[in-house]
Amino acid sequence: MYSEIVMDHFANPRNVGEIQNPDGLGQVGNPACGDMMAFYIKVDDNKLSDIKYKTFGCVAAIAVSSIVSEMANGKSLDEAKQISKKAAAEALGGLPKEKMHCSNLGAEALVKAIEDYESKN
Amino acid sequence: MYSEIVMDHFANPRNVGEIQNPDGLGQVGNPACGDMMAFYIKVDDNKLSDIKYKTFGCVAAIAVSSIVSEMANGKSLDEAKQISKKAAAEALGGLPKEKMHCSNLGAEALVKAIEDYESKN
Amino acid sequence: MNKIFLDHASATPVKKDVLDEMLPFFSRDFENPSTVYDRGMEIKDRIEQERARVANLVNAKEGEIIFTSSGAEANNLAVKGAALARPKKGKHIIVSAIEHHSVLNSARFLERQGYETSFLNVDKYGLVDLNRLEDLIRPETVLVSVMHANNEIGTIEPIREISEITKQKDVLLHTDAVASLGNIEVDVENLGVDLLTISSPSIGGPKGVGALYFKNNMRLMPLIHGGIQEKGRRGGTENVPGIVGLGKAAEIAKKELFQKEKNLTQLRDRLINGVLDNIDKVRLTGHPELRLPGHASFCVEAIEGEALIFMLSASGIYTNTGSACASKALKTSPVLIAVGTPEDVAQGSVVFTFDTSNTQQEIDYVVETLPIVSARLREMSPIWNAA
Amino acid sequence: MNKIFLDHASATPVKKDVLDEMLPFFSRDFENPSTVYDRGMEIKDRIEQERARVANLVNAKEGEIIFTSSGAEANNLAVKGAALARPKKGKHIIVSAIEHHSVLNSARFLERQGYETSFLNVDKYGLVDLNRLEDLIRPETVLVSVMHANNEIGTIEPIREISEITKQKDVLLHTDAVASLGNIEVDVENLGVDLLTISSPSIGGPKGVGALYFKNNMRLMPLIHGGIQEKGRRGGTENVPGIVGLGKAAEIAKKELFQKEKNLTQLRDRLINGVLDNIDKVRLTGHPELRLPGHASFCVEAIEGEALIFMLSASGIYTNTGSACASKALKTSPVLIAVGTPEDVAQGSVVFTFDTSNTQQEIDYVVETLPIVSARLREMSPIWNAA
Ligand SMILES: Cc1ncc(COP(=O)(O)O)c(C=O)c1O
Ligand SMILES: Cc1ncc(COP(=O)(O)O)c(C=O)c1O
Ligand code: FES
Ligand code: FES
Repeated sequence: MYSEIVMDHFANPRNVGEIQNPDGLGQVGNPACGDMMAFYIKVDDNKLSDIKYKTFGCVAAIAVSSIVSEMANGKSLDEAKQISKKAAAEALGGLPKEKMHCSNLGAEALVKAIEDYESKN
Repeated sequence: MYSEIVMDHFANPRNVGEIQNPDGLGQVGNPACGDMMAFYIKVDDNKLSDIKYKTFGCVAAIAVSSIVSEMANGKSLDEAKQISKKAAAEALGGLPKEKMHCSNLGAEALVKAIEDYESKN
Repeated sequence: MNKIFLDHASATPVKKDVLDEMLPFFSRDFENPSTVYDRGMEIKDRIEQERARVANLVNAKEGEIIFTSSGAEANNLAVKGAALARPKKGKHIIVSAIEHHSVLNSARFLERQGYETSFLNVDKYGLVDLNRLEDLIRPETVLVSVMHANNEIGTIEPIREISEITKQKDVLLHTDAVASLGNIEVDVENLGVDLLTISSPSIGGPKGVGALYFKNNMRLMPLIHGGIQEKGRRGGTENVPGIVGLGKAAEIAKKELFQKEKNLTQLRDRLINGVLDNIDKVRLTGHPELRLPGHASFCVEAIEGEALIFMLSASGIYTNTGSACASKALKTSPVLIAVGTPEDVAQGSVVFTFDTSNTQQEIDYVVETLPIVSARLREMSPIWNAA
Repeated sequence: MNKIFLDHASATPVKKDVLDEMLPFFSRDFENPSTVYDRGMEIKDRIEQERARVANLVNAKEGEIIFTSSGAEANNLAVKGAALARPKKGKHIIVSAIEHHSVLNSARFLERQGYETSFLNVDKYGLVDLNRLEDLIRPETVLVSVMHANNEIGTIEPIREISEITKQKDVLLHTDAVASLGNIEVDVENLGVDLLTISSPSIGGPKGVGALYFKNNMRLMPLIHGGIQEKGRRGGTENVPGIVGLGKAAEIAKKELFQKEKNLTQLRDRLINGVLDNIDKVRLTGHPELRLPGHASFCVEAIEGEALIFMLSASGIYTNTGSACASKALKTSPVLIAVGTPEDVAQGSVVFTFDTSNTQQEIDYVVETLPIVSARLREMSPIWNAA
């Protein structure tokens, strides 16, 4: 069973959307496998000033995207890169064993977006 | 399930017992197989004037002994020899399929007793 | 909020009449049917009456029904039992590509024991390829297994035509009727099958019981070896309350079939038309006409099934994605792949299965709600803009 | 006339507390535990709670319990499942000569698949021969199966001593605890077994459910192949009410064990002494001390078991002859033959098994009645005079 926190983030995902002309864009997953995430970031003074994402995936994938966006917002790029899948899962009150792999995706997509920004700056 | 007639003959077997100095004695079955019957007869004017038996065996075996003794009583030896296992089973209101073989024994033991009498006379 | 239950293929509440008949067999008439004394034998007799009720539902003879613990067990017993009892005939079996796991994995088990399996392909509607079947059958083929109707896409297979082929080629035919039974006519004589799988929970009976029709006392290797229960064909103390429940459910299913078929077909068509008319980029899966009356299944593009199911359940609509079993296997539905659905589209599978307790109002609410929920998920989907 | 039920080994009424916990799962909480939505997942969670209750009864970990449909299925899964999953280790198994049909016939099935079975003999009390066991074990031996207690003669086997041997020789050990569970302590750690069979109806749970303890996630070839249920180890929709009933029955059994063991031992000894004192030519079968607390079994010479059972039931006493299964097989009990009972004597087998619902008064009535009934049957027995 999903935790109440998961269900809340799934029902009311925070920061969902796109950023026009983002400073960084990170995309992971593959629709053919049932999950895909795109993270959009704005960077200001080496900090994440805005985060948005779009997610195609299961309940866990959507909740993970949402929690990662919340956890990263306002953080420095280096801090944000440290957000582990474990931390995301914990912040969600845990995830079912077979869904742990989804918790990977959120952090991965965010890191990719930051790397995208770094590669261009 | 056993018929009511079977249960009645089992609970109140007719003609059970032994005859001292019988005119004929027929024994079939084997205790090691779980069934054995001994039929004792008295013959008068070529007719069965008395029948007794002892039976070691299941409910069906006891009921068959009882009904065969009733069916044969007073009959001529030839008539008595004609009593078939089918007739005995029918007179009992039927027997469960796996118990049909017990119905053999009664008629067989009676025939053996008659043959014993005939061989001595 | 009212709950609208549209996942009857996975489970159905046990009917009150069914439970009432079962209840005495837990604590009052609890004796073991294998015992010799009167009370045990009465229960044995009751089991035989239930066997007759179940046989009657599929137009079989009483002696042609074995009770099992589930549809899955019946499928295992049919496939393994028929094959393992005939090693001399050969070691080849044929199963359709869209069978339930319990058939597919039984075939895989046989492969480990030296058997060979051929998979019979299906077209885009899920119908098996009859010409291909003729080609696949060899002298050493023991068994063909094709389900009567598919639980995931609702397609009804041409079992009668298949049985004409298998009879002519002298091969046994098994059909899994778990999805069809109680929804359309299931008549073993008309279908011409040798083995047919029955599940209790899918016809309003209790979980923990199922049955297998096997024609004319045909030879079967038991799956559960044991004592004399089920004439030596299945060991274990009989699930007496379960068997009584299945018997009663079978009786009710038989009585209600005609009306149910009619009602559910109306609901189904209302839902299918409503969904196709109101949502963009949604496809009906399975056959448009040759499908179960109470079965409507779709793929909604650019969204994922589990998320859809959860959003629907938050709106009080309980439904399923893929098969009840596949849903947690985290794999794209093999059935949808077999009918040629692109993998990304197959993720958005949603399956509605009805019962007579469902109403037109409920269907209308679904037709209203599904577009809203789909739009919400698409709004956050990175592949929806692309579409 | 009051009914005195002394055949608890074959069936026991489902306890009220057990049925009460089961009832909601028929019609209200009916959802399929494999479904993804909340209501299905809640039921899945409940199954896991029940798994913990059952594990607790035998001192196992929660993940070491698989639910089945019966003790017989668990025995089949243990014997076939352990052997078929280890073809490389070898194709030899050892089973005791007094195992239940479901073990013996599973061994016979394996023989058809190229395995070899050795039968471990027992002494006149039914105890297996430990020295012989050492001799029988070979490098290619996969499994030893010896029941914890025998249902027909009540003897408790030295499983702990056996497990010392099997551990040292690196062979798996299975024990069928259907007869012992709920009557004496059953602790998988103390016993040192790898597999242990549990049946629901014999501990006051419902029919149609059982369980297998399997140590540490050991490899097992499924018996019922299917979907993801029971982590892929047993297919088929779970018998949810049955599993809940077994869980509750396990909880009660654990709580009541100590007191039950004490009470039943008293009743048992009262019956054994009463019968041996009051009837001529009657023998106790099984071990005089190392026997189940609620189990008294005899052979009454010169009479046949079925007739005895029927006469007793006419006096309101319900009991059994041989095993519930053997009783209609029309064969002399293999267990009684294995302990060296002469065939004619074995015919007069009668088995009394108690529960805490039985009273001293009931036992006294049996002690009074059995001699009368025996005398009546002996009076008409052609072999009694000879005795
Ligand atoms: C010792 C033993 N093992 C196994 C079984 C089989 O249990 P079930 O009938 O629940 O399948 C029995 C049943 O009588 C038994 O006595
Ligand atoms: C087509 C089909 N066959 C077999 C089964 C297995 O039935 P059960 O879960 O009763 O074992 C199912 C269950 O969903 C099914 O849909
Ligand atoms: S997104 Fe793949 S299972 Fe969660
Ligand atoms: S006497 Fe043998 S079964 Fe009846």
